Amino acid sequence: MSEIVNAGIQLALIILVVLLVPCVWRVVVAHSAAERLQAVDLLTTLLVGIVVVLALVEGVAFVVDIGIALAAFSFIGTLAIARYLSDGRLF
Amino acid sequence: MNILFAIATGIMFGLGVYQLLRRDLIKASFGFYILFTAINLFLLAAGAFEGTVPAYVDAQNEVISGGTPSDPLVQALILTAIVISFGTYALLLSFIVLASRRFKTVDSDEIDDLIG
Amino acid sequence: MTVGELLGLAALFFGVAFCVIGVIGMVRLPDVYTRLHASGKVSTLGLWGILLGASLLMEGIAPRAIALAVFLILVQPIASHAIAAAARRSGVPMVLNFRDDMPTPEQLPTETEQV
Amino acid sequence: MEIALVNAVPFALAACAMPLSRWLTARALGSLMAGGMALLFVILVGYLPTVSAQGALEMLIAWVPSLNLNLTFYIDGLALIFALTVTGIGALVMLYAGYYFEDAAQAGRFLMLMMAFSGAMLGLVLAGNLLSLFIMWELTSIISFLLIGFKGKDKAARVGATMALIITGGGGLALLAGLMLVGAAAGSYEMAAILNSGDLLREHPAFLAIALLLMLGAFTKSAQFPFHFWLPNAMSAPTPASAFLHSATMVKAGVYLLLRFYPVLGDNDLWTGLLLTVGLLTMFIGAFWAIRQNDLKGCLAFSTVSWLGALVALIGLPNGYGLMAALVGIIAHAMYKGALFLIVGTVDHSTGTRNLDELSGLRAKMPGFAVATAVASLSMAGVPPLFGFVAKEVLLKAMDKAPSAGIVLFVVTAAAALTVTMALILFWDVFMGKYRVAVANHQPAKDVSDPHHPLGDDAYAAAPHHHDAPFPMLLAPAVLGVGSVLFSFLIDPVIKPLIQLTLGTPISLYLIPPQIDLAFQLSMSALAIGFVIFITRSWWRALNLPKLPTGPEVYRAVLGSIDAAGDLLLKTQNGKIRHYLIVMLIAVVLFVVFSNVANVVDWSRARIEIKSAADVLKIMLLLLSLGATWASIAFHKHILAALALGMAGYSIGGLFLLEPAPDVALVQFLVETLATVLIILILAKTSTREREKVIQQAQRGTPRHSNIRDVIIATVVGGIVTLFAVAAVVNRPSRQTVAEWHMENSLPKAGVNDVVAGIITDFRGMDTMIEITVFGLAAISVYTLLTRPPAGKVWRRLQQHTAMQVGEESSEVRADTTPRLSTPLTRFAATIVLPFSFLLAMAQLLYAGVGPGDGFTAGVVTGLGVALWFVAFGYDETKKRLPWLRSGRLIGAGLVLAFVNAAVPLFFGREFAAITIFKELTLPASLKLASTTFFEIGIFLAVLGGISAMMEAIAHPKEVESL
Amino acid sequence: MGRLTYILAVSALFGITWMLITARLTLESFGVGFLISALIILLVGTRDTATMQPARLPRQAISLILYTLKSFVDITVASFDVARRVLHPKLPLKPGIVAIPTQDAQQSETIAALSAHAITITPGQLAVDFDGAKTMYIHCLDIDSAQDSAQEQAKRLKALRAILGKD
Amino acid sequence: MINPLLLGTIFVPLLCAAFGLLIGRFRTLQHLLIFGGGVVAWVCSVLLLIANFESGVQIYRVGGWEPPFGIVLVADKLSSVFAVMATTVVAAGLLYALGCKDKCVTYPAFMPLFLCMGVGLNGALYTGDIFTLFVFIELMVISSVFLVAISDNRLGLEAAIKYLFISAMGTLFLLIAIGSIYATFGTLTIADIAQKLATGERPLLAEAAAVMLMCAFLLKSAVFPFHFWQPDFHTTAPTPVHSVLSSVVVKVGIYGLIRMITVMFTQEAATIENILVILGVIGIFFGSLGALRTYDAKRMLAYSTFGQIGFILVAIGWGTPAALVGALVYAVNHSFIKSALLMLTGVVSSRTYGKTATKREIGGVGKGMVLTSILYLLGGMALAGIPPLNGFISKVALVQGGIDAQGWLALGLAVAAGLITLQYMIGTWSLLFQQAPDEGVKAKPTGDAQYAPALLIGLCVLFGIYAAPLVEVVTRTVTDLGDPSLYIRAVLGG
Ligand code: NA
Ligand code: NA
Repeated sequence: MSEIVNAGIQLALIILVVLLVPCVWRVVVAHSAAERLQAVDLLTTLLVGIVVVLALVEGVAFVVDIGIALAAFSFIGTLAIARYLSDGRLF
Repeated sequence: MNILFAIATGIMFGLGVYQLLRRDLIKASFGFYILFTAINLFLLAAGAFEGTVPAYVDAQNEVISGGTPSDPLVQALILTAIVISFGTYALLLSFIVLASRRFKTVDSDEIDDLIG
Repeated sequence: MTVGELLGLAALFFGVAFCVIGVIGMVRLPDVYTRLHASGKVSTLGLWGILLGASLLMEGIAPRAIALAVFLILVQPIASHAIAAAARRSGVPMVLNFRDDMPTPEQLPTETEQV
Repeated sequence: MEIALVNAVPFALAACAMPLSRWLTARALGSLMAGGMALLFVILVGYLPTVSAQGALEMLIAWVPSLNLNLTFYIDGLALIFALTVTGIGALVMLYAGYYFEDAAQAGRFLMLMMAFSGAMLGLVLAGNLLSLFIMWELTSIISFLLIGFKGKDKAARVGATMALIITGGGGLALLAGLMLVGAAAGSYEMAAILNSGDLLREHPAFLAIALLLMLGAFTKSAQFPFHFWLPNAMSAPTPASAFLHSATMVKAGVYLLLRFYPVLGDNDLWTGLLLTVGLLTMFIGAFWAIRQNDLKGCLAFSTVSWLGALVALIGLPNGYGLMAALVGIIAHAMYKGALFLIVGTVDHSTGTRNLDELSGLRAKMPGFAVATAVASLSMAGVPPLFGFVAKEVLLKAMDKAPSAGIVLFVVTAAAALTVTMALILFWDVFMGKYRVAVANHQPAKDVSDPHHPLGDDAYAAAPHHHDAPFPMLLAPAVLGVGSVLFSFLIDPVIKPLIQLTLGTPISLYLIPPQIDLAFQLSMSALAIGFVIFITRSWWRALNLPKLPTGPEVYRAVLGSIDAAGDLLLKTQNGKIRHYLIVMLIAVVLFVVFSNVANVVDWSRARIEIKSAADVLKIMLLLLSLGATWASIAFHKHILAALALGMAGYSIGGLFLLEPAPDVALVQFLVETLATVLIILILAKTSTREREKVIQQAQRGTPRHSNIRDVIIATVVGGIVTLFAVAAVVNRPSRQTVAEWHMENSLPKAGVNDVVAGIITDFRGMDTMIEITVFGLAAISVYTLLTRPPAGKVWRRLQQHTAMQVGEESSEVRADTTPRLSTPLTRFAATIVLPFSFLLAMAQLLYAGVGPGDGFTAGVVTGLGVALWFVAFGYDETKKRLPWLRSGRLIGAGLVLAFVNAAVPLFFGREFAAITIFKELTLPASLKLASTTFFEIGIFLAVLGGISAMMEAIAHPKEVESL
Repeated sequence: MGRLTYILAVSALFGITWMLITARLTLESFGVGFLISALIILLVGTRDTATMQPARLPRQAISLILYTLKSFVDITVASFDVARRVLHPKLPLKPGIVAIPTQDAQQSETIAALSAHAITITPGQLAVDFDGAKTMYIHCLDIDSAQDSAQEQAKRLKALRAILGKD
Repeated sequence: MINPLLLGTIFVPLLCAAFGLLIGRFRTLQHLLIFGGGVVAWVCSVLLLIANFESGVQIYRVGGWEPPFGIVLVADKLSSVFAVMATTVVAAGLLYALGCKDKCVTYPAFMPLFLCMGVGLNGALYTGDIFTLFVFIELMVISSVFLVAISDNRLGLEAAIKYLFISAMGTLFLLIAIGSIYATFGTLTIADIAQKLATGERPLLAEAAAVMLMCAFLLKSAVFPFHFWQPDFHTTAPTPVHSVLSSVVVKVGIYGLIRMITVMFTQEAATIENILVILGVIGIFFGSLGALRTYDAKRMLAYSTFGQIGFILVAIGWGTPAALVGALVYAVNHSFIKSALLMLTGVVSSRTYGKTATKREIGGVGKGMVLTSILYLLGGMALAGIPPLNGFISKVALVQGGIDAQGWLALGLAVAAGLITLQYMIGTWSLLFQQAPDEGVKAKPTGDAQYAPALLIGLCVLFGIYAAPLVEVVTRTVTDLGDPSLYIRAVLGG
């Protein structure tokens, strides 16, 4: 991989990481729990992106597998919280 | 860099301790969780910190990508610690549910029948 | 720098750009319902771009990337739906409201947020 | 060997007493025991010639040699005097006891204790090893405790018994310490050796401690002031026990001890000063209080105290002047006091009272006893030619040689006069005058409701009317009374040789003093003064004396302050978990601070370098995780805090990934998700009202200072952990770790590319096995706690009925289990995610060796798939549509598979959990089969089962709270 | 027969997914994945009586591919549309919640779910809630775009039925 | 010597527990299976002890991996003695559970978790790896915390919550210590660490790690000031569990401390020993006075354990071989005595209608229970160190150790506190078995079976009268501890 590609990857990584900050801010400052949940959801989506880019940085393809698991199962967390918010009592 | 990591570990530990000392049992249980996360960071600092590539070998038994592998043993320890602390944590949470049913409170200051 | 790498970088930054837009949307848009449009859809396409770029830049990523992309498209809308439903049921109002066909649920929780 | 048998006989008889009481009457049993004791007496007499010819005899039976603990017997004159007293008086008391109790069972129980006591007492005086001496000493205390508390139902008996045990037991502990110091100083625990190492002991730095500890033991046992009060309080024991233990034998054990150690510890200023002071004080106080008692046994008890004081004072005299008098006194006292006790017992037995005010003129009904009492009382008063007179003569003569003899003699004479008064009261007020037995306040008739109770019952055969005592009840006191007369005339043939044998020096002892010396004059004046006091008793009895703190009061005050200290300590156990945690954390901080932890950090190696975007990312993620953690503290609302916590966890996962530790990162992400789901579900399961309440409490009810306190503690603890962490990271370059071996060998030896997987499943496979067990058990616990499944038959019956009828617990609430967010879309999601999760799981499981993921992650992945079902469908529908979901069995099966798989190599002669790679087996798609695959499957099943169990428990509609 | 076809068809789909997630694009790997998937569906799958007819499978496959391609285009368009609105300084929005019928004669929940999924990935629309399986409420960034939602929905349902073999 | 019997103490019971989970519906079968597992562990531990005397340290390399790269189980004399003690009491506890009338015993999870608690104990004693120690301790914690939470006593839950929080602290100390040790020496095998420490070099962190390790062990043994959880946690436990917790589970920390100062941190031993003496003396008084004044007969025994642990600590702190002999003899004997006493209290309290042991409600309930009364009295005497019971042997061993180490002050205090022990034991015996019950207090006609306590009291009497073998075993154990290279060579070879 050339220097430029490397630099590009690093830049992408930094941008993605910086994007986490507004998400955190939105989690902290929000009117409702649903908004916060949405911010967390976006944050985990960004993390999936970061994981994929990290696969490039580390040069190890199977890191993407972690992204798959993360995407698949942060979703379950989102759903559980959503259900909690809509039901008040879950079970 | 390593110093930052170590300091962050300490700060997280401090945060966990503060949280653990809340009278709200649910918050205290969060403190419990934070502490176990912090201890994983500590274990990482104690061992796996200097690596540049994952601890994998290729078919020729060479470290993949040719870098310095991070310490695999510490990773294995952390895995074990995570699993155990999670099991304990789940148990703690179920205790809190039971406490809210049995003692009608989740305030640890009010769960104080065992004295003397 | 090969064509593949060039395309890869392009796709990567395309994806990153969409991620940026998604986050901007989350900051700018007025309520949780509108923001879901931004975050849900945009990060889907954003991740696709990143995945495509990664697949082009490094071998071995492509199959996993496809699996991830398919999974994302299957699941991300459902997450958005769940959040929207939760917001609606927990009584989060629409800030911009031009039409509302949906009946109010009989038993809204008294507090807007759960403790 | 035979001496050991001699000592064993009483114990053997004790063991037989209870069984025999089924077939024998009380009297037969008593006679049998008495016969045994008499036989022993005869045997012991047979030792006299041997001992006088050969000196002390020794015999050693090894017990715990490395602790210097042997059963050694050491027989010399001193031992024989005491042993003869024990067996001789024992025989009479046993005989008496057989008539004292009418119920054979009670007699059996009593005689068992008495015989065991005799054995212990014999063992005590014959002991030739410090520790075996102590053992017997303690045994006598314990049996005395049991005998005093023989009537356990009576509160006074319980209090008295406990008091006696605490005081003599406490003295016993001091004695133990003293004896062991003696052993350490002398280099041996054997009596013979110790008696030869007097110089060694006297020059030992711990000599003072030794002497004081031994004296403490002796003083408590022999009821010396200020410990004397337990003895009068011990009078709730049945009278034969009082006669035997609390007059003739056990209370003399202290005296025996002092005599025994006189050769090595005695005859110095400390010894003389302490023994003389304490002894004389005891002598006077005992005599003084004796005449002020109403209870006959109380009188005897105090007068015993007085005489014990005299003995101790005698032993304290310098140059061994008092030893001969002490020995004579022991014999004399055993005779007349034993007799008096037995007589009082008979009086009590016959009339149902022991109160002086209620008794009078008994000579009419009990003429024989009147005579016996007269003899014993006269002996006690020291009237010639009775043996008591001889004893008093030698006592006064010896005291003449005491330092400050004037004062000493004055005290002794005063005490002697009071004793004379006592003797007169005993005889005159009970037996002379007009016959009268006031029966106003008798005990109610014996409670026979519980004849089988072993120890707690009333042993008295108290009769509301007078009934005659059988002859053998008179026999025992009569023999003792006769002894008092007879011994006066046996001085030359028996007493003198015995005492000479003991002291090893010739002594002079006469019945009639050759000239009227000071001692004789004092003795006579004591008689006169005592008579005067007796005459004026109606006057001084009415006198109210100023109240001084009495023994029991002091005892209670001491115990009370101990109690108060205990209560104070218990206040620290205040039930507040936060306080406990704070104390613990402070303690750890102190320990660490004082162990010069400041030096653990080599700051010169610390550095901050940012080399790549990954480093920036690390810093960002660190900040993010800290920020999110902080947010989880700042948010009061639980759901928000949980969200923040989830964010922190994901950030940490990112850090792991950057480290790079992909396996850990994967697990962290999965477990974080699982934890978040779990928290949310648990929040939903917890009462909202209670959670709101605690949040408000936390916001309003927390004082500022406690927050500051918590912040300080958190800061300090965090600082210490920082030190450790910094030390850990800067420490590294110099060392090699075992992980290098793992890197090199995971592919060749474990067949995996993922070294972490290799360690987890092979090199440290046992950790994983236990870890999975922990996880599975935690899940089972959660399940059991939240659902409380009943066992066995109930369980099966329940499965047939609907869940509405669960068990006896009626307080349950069964909620509608269909969740509100069960939209077609979420249900659809659940349906597709579950099989997908299984697919992912299988990929992780089968390719565990080449990429991140293993059996554990596979289990979590599928477990989350199942969790989604509970979220989307609720409990009932999930259980209906996923019939294979039996969490308990999944856990069990997984664990069994893991253990059995690990055990298989054992059958092929290999190690437990050894790896087998089936290399010859070619599988498609570069799959590899190894024994670890089955291990992974076991892990997978256990974890899947575990997470299902947790989810099922939380989703369970039953809100049981039966407690 | 129908049940077996269903299992085989789903297993084939899963087999492909298996190849992807294990990153081994070989026939062997597909075979392994197929077997594993079949096992999973047999052991773990729900006991629903989902069936398929072998003859219809090719048509279903083609419908699926077409639907996927159309969805792909929809998503891209939707994303650009949303991006435009988000980045526009004036935030051109006219949001609201619109009720549309799922119009599912067979009352199949799956089709209702899939149509909601489809709506959510199309431009500016988001399924908020359902009234059973009959009506769904969608949030639109621009309610004008939802004017012809009923027609759109009819087309969508048709495509979905074709995929599921229920037409 | 490689000895597979080590597996019998850990994996056979684990397998039994796992099978027990599968057959939870057949209660009798499950209970018998689990009890069988406990007995197997006991037999194996006894055989291991014997093997130790015949052929030295026994080890087992799990998976066949060489230490220090894999996990090794080590049965030296110290761990064998502790393990025999532990398995005996656990087997007795299981036996008690078989005849226990508590409701919690009927839950399918009860017996398997009970056995797993014992496994955790055995594992912690036998492991030669510091991280595996953590894992086994956690197994013990999880099992015990569940067993307490599910107790028939409603306050069991409160105690379990508190213990879980406090125990988490202990786990954290332990993990910090493990991390520091790994960062310092790059190994986890105790023998390997010992070997590296034996070179005399003290890299950064080694001493700090020792302090953390000490704190973790102190917490596990509920030593002042880490004791707060103990009275609550032990008292509210179901009787069979309590009898194991308060007797052998608390000894894990003691074992760890001895292991730590005799094999690993021999240079730091003196400092640690000073701390132990101070904490021990505090513990003796706190525990004894607490036992005297507390309101509950079970709680009294828990406080008593606190005090007795203090005695053991003081003896360890004296540091001489004779003192260590005292500590070990004391530890072993205390386990049997305390366990038996707890069971007997449980037997009496099972006769109360509230299943309580509070003094107000249990007074006089034992009236008429002849055998129980005699056994309890024997146990109480043994605890107070009255001859010829085993407690006396402990006391003699302890005092000889103290004299040998010239620990006068502590010795005096220890002797004085012995009197308090006598006082509370006698008081409680009298309360339970002699006093008439209070108004309105009634006893049930039947209660828990008392085979287990009878057996244990039998052991107490046996180890009193026939004490030489135990003392001999312990003496040789201590002799071996004086030479850590025995342990190191057995594990690492060479
Ligand atoms: Na979390
Ligand atoms: Na792996």
